[in-house]
Amino acid sequence: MKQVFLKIKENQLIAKNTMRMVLTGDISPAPQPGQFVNIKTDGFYLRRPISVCDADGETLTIIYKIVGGGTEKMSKLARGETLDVLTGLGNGYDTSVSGDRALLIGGGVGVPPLYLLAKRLISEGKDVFAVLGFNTASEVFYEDEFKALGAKSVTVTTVDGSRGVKGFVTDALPCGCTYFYTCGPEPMLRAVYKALETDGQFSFEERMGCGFGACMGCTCRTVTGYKRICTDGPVLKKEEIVSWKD
Amino acid sequence: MKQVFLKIKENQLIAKNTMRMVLTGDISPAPQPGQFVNIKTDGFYLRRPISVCDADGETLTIIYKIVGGGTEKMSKLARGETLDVLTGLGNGYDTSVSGDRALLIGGGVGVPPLYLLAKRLISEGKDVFAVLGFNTASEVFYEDEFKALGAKSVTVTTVDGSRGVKGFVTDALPCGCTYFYTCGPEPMLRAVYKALETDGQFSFEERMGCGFGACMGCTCRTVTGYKRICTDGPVLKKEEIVSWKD
Amino acid sequence: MEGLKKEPKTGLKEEPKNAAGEKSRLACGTCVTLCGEPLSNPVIPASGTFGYGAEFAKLYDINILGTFSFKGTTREPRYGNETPRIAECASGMLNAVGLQNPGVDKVISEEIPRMGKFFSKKVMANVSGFSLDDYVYTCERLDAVEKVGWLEVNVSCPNVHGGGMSFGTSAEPAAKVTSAVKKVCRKPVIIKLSPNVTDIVSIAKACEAAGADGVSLINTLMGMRIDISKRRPLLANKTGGLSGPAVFPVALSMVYKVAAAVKIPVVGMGGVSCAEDVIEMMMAGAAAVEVGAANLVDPFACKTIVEKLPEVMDRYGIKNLSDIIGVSNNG
Amino acid sequence: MEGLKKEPKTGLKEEPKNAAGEKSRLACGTCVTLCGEPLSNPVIPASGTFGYGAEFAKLYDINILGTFSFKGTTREPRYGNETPRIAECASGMLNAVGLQNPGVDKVISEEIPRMGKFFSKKVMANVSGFSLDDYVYTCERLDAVEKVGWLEVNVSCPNVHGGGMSFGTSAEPAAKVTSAVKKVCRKPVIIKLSPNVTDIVSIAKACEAAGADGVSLINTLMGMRIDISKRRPLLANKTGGLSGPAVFPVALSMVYKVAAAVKIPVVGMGGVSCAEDVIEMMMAGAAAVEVGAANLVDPFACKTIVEKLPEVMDRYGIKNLSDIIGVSNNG
Repeated sequence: MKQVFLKIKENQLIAKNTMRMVLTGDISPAPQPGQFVNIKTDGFYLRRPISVCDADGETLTIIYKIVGGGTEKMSKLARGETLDVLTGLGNGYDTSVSGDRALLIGGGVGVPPLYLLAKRLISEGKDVFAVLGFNTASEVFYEDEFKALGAKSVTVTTVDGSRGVKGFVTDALPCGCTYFYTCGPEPMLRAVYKALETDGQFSFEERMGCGFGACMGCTCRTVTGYKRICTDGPVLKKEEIVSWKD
Repeated sequence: MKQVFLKIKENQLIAKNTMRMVLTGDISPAPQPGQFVNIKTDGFYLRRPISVCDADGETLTIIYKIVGGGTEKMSKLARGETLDVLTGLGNGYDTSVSGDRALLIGGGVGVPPLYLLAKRLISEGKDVFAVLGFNTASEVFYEDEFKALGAKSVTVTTVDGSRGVKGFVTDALPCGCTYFYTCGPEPMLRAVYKALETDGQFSFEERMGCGFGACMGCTCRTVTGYKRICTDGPVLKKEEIVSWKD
Repeated sequence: MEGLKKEPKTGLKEEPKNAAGEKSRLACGTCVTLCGEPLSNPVIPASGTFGYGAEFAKLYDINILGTFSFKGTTREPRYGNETPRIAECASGMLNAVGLQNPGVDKVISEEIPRMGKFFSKKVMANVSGFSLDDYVYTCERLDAVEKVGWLEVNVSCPNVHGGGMSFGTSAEPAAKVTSAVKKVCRKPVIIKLSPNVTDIVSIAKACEAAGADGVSLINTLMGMRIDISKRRPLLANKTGGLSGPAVFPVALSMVYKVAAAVKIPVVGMGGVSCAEDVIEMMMAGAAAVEVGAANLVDPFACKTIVEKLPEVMDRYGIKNLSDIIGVSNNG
Repeated sequence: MEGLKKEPKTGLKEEPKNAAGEKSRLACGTCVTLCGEPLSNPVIPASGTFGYGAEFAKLYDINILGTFSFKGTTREPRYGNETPRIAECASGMLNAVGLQNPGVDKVISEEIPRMGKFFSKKVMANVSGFSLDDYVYTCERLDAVEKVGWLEVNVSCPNVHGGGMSFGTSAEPAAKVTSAVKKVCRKPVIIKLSPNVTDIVSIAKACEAAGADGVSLINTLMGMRIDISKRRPLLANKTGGLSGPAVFPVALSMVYKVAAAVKIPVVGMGGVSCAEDVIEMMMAGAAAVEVGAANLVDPFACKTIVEKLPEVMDRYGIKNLSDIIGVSNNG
């Protein structure tokens, strides 16, 4: 972990209640896919943990949903303003075990971390198949970006069928993948868990106090013992998950 | 009282730890000399009451000292930012009783309200004699501005003698004035009270909750009963003051 | 916290006026009843932050409020504490006003009649005392005033030595005050409770058992600030009462627990600053909600809350506020 | 509040180690002693906000701290409460972790030895329990560990049902725990007190009378938040402990009153976030100061405080922190 002060290069609406923020400054070391940053917002006591969507030498991109006062305030920040950010948080996805056909399944703001992951997997010469789930057409984002990365297939699902496949991500899962990576609301994770035979990795969300392992605010039970979502996670391997075994 | 959102036109250091802020927007009705405004600062719960130094149709000028976190934060606000301000607070000075030779005695940030007062008195054809007290030369401000208004005399005193008369305002009071108006720290007000035979008016400071008479946070005793500094004051006439009678 | 509570606590009783209460509740989504008396909305400026309404009536029509609780009244006139009486804190403030008020005679002969000019509804009379007699005398006088709709008996002022607070920090004296006051009052009596206690639930239950028609909570939390350059307390009274958003979570948990334990209506207060806070407080179990410090830093706070309520209710799918009272408490 | 207190409470006793305390106090302006043990400065990260130090040792050399109080330890391992365990508040947060910890055996066999790699000073061992036996057993085990310099006995955890809290909400059980623990400990025993009580002074005095070497306060204030879209409490535990700047004024007034009433040192905590807060807390009567929630939102909070202290002391004309302990209390 590292505390850095990053400048806002861009902060714009890219879908319904969905903002993309591009930050510049010292973003070293390069964030791993699945890692998150923790952002201080004036007037709010706790930082906002947001997973990294993309990163290169100079810029770090996050995509966040306006869900409350804190993200509302963030959405109003202007280009040029500086943010107090803790970077390099969380374990991130392990791409070494993916095999050559990786299935990426994202739901809502669970999609962004999969973008950096797709980039990494493709750079490792692996085939990426993406399924991106949303509630409705107005909330869809990054379909083209995943295609542009060179994903073998990008399937969008919407609950109301206003775009792509009608239904949930589990209604559009391709066959023949060697491994899966997923991030999204817990009901979706559970559905994916039940739907897929292959191994995979899940990225979890939990309310956090610190985001770096000090407060025990985001503990969960795993087959290998208690883990802190913020530091031992947010990514857990399928075989570590106990709570859904039945 | 009125709640208005005013834009910062200027916010600059004019003396040691002393800032002048010029605000533009709806400042009607025209502030009376001795009235104050109550300013909301992000991150601080209570507003900051600051007396009006000057005002014309479009702009309102205040001078404030950086004494704590709130004023520190105010001092960092940039031109163009908008402030939530309650205007038209307090009773202000009564110029109708001044006679033709008015003595104005200010100490530190007690000086600013006397500037608008001097302007008013001179516009009413009265002679103004100003005594402005500071601790040291680096804190002196508005000597020239009072002269430019056409004050008959402007005397500066500094405790360390680094500028003007060495000592306190009471060491430099001119004779032959018909009435006095004063604003400054309470020890100075007490000294003025004892030093001058003529009648006059005092502007008081007190920690306020609301600034508009609701909370009874700034009550004081007067010969005419309990008064709220924020609404029945901040200006009290000499004959109203009980506490210094001995 | 474990207490089960299926029925919303609107304090309805089988009396004619409750029909009115019922009707008014059906009449509009924001309507509630407090001890059987209808309110067009649950928003009530808290005692000591709204004076007698005059300062705010100059800014907006205060008849849009459910009602308001006027400045704490004592038998004799009081100057209160020396100044400074106010200190700032993170997300809040300390006050140690010390019950400054002109005394019940002047309140009845001057303040309440003046109030009639700009406030057409029944008002809540807030009462403090230093002895059982004080409470009984002052409450009886105010109960007889037609304009008074409720009596809010403050047994919890933290800023008067040997004063109200001592009655509010244990169950027995609080109950004594309650039953004594009830004997002389026809109007609903609401006991205002202190949060500076180990077990506010037992005190609330004792007041209920003693005949209280309602309880209101929380009064301010005892707090302090020190001027580190002067090396002495900021307040002349040394300690003061903390209010503002800082105390909201404390207020919420106490309202939640008390509402689960008593059948009489609970008036929730403590740091409420916006329409969402009102709804959160009601979901904790409040039948009505007092707004305090917010009035001081934003004189239009209550106006804004009242105007925003319907929109916020829509956003959260709330048809009638009376339906959400205590919903968060599923035992 | 009326208690006179002329002597700063540095907890000095006529024992050899105090000579060291004295020396260290003379040695530097920030030096203080806690129960006779010298501290290079009064800054102590609070239990539950600093783990066992490892996360922070990666960020800075934590040997700059006076010491730190490690995660609350119980006899048996505990998972703690279900999640969510954290909720945000104005100028603060609620936590309901519920004493998650690996149990005293693992703490002694794994955590404390690991701690030795990055922290060379004595550490404060924070202990919780569910019975008198628990407290005695766990304290005796930790007292025997060379690395442990002080025992901080938490009789005030608000987040475990039938747990520590019940011992801390009245004088008698708190005193019972104190004397039982004192019987088996050679190291200074500091009792951590709950603010959720009517009279914290009487509890502190009872602990002092029972042999406590010091008291630390305040633990968190009981609080709650409700998710108004889900219409249920935000925390799985429903209520949680409020910490952060919001509670600072409450902590300050309790430290002020307790320090005036006891002769043993008082460790002040509650919302302390900067060097000025440390000084304000010491002027209220704290001999040392714990920093809690601030570590979570700013991992460098304690480092910044320690580094800023000398500069802030200069600004306020403070030569030795040990001189300002309780100066605001002139009776």
